[in-house]
Amino acid sequence: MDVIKTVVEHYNHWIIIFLLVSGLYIVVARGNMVKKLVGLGLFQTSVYLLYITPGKILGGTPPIIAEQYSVYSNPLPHVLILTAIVVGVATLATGLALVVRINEAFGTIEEDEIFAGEEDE
Amino acid sequence: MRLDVIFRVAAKIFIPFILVFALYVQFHGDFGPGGGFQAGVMAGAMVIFYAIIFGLEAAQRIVPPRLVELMVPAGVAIFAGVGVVSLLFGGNYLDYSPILHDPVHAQHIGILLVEIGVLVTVSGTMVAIFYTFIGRGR
Amino acid sequence: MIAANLPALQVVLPLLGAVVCAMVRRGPLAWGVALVVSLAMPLIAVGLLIQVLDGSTISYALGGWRPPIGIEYRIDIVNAFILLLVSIIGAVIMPYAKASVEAEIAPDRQPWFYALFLLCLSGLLGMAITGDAFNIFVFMEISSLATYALIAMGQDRRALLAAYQYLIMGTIGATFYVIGVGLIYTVTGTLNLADMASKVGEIENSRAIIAALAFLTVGISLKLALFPLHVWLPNAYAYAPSMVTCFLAATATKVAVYLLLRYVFSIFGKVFVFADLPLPEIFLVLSLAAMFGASIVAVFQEDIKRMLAYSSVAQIGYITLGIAIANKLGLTGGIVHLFNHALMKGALFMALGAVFYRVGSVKIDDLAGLGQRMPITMGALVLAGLSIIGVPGTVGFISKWYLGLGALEHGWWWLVFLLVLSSLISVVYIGRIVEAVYFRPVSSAAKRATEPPLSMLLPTLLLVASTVYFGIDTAASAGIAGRAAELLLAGLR
Amino acid sequence: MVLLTLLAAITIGVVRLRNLFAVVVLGGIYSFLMASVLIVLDAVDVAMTEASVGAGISTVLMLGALYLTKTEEAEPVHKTLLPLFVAVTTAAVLIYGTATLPPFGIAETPVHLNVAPYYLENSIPDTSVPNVVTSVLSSYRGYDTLGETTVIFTAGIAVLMLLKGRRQVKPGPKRRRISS
Repeated sequence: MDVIKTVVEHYNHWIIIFLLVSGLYIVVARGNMVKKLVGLGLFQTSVYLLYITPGKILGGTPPIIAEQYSVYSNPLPHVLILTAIVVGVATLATGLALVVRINEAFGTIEEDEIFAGEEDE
Repeated sequence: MRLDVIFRVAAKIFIPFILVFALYVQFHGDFGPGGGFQAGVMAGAMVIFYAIIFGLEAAQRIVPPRLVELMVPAGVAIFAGVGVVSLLFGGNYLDYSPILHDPVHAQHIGILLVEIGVLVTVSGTMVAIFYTFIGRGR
Repeated sequence: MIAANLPALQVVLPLLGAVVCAMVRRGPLAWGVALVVSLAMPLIAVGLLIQVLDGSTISYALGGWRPPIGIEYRIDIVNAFILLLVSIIGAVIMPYAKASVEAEIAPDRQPWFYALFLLCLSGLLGMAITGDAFNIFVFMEISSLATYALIAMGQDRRALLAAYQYLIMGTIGATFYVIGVGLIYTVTGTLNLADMASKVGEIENSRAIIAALAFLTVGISLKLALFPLHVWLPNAYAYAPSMVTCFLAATATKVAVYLLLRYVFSIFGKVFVFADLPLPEIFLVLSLAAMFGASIVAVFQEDIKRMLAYSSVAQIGYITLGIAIANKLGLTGGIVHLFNHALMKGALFMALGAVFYRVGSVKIDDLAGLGQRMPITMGALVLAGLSIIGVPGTVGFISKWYLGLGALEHGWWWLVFLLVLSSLISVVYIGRIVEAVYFRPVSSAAKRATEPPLSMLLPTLLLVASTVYFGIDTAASAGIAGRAAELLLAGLR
Repeated sequence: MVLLTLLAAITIGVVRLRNLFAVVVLGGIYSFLMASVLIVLDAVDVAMTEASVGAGISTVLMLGALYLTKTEEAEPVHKTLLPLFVAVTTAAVLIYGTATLPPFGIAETPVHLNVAPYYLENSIPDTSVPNVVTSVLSSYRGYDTLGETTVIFTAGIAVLMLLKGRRQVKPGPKRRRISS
């Protein structure tokens, strides 16, 4: 029974790891540049959960101070992840701008086609 | 075309509300969830929404690209400028306390000021990026 | 007031400079702003270095909140040295940049280009100066995003691909870094590096710490282009605009190395790195692989920028070798090589930038006979090249000397032998350049080439002169590096 | 828990689908789900941001980019060995590292004991701001937020520098249509 207990207690970690690894897999395995950026997004969002879940206290409330509550979840991870989300969207915007330029310059956004084209140049 | 009319009317009704909500999120961020970043995204989304429905030219008449491009650095200038002001008042960088006599009040003012900086940069950047992407396609 | 706030100004000044650059619409004006800011940087860095030379630490609380509540700038001799290095390179490159940028970047893009350059500088300085793990990430992203865009401004369309590739790998690296920090934060509850260092030792939950160490090491290694993770570097260096290549080659990887040093020595210390894990052995193997693998690839390159980029990967191997040796002499060698390699690679890429400015190409065949057309630039190129080989009297020799001494202290005589052997490979590729430049007839591309304008020539010569100067008078560079090494090793408990 | 499982289901969809348009839409749904999860986890500010950024701005940007490029992904022809190796190693290290972490929702973990109580106790006395996320964001760690704003600024300038103006033919090697 201990095994089941451990598995359930760490359910959040299992999902995080799954999301993170699939994101990473898309980034490394796929040749389409837009898809890679989507994967990168998945990869980054799963990290948000990695930060936020340990900050949650069961029975706690959002960290906005009010008289009727006494247990609050930890605000620091929230702040960090706000920053991380912003960094994520900034990276996405820059990446997409590059993809658009690549599409104009090479006529494709598939890495394989570009490398195939480069080789016989 | 009729669908278009519905969109236009709906947009005319909704856009003021989006703006009000964005301002609420901005200035109520110290009490409820929200703050400069979220409000900036909403304000930016409002312009994008307008551009999608009424066309890029119409949007650019109201919010010209030059203004947007100026807003991108201006917000950082406000934020970093607040830090420089605290240096001038003899505090450490970004220490709001010495700006006013009452440090707690000064903190509150400082937070509001830097949130405005965030709002300006974020909304400006969102719209600027949108304009450049769309402008590229034609 | 200014003296007390130097740490903040070091980072905020370039940031404000970038804001001004983005607001002015004229390239030359933006260049002027960037020039003033980058010339001020070394002054601030010297001011900081003087304060910490006696081994003390400056702690500057941003926002006035005492650490670990707020974010802290924490400067000791190690990062003061890095700050000085980065800001000197920035200051030397800026006068050089004007001619080069005018030739390579469209006029309407120039203000933005300088703004991004200053942001990159600010990000690198911010990474080096801060004492807060998450703040490092934020500034890492500022510098990286700026770098991606700067690389993409290269004239060849493959610059875009290089930038995209770097964006993907750099973001994976940064995210790995964040995962590592997150794991440490979960078990220690703090983000302040000094606080972390004191708590890490008491944690029983060492598995999370070991995983964190793994993520941090891989993440930072992606940024510093440690051997198997270096694939983004050659393309990025080869296709970026000349001044961007100079700046990146001399600074970006160096700051990443600093982060690695900080985490490996000051945070994780002996308990994890040197007792529980085979990390030094891994570094040893990878460093050697870099020194030989990348050097051999460099020999077969036709594009000299690419050749030198592979050489950079190899030289990073020497720096990480210092970490693997991990005694005072070896680490001194690693740190001093960080400094020396920045000088010589900066000089080499600047000379190449001048060639590109006049010839429009850096293919080895197009350089044929340039020794007659651009004698001063080529002389600079060759002198800096001698440094890469490690000829006595140049800085390259000093680093290898210390690394060798460090290896001998362990009794690793075979490592000394390998050091000499890898230097011989660099003789081959530098030799190829020398052969083309001096012993071949003038190529058609080089026929009408002349010396570059003084604004490009003088900074190049300054850096070349420094590679010779610090090769003879080692008191300043190796002295400071030695003390930095002592300080880092003191972190090992 | 149900939400987390849904997230996983969407991820599988993203990995398998080849129509980029559908992938982008799924990405939007993913972000909304993520926002719901974040609300459950008490991170209301983060949830709001994730909903507006992930489902809003990112989707608009993605669609904008697809409009400028194309919407079908080619058949993958990669070797799958390296990606699998990377993914499996990462997963293994993470499982190794997280398995001994404290279970979900407990209050007596280091995360809640170090600096967090200070923020919760002193936000109102120090800054008179009841939303602790705001006070940490703008004051205690205001410098991070300056950095964050600078990141946005950097991205804005980067996009402007890369894309501003109509498309133009790049100088350099001869442009050649690469057949697919």
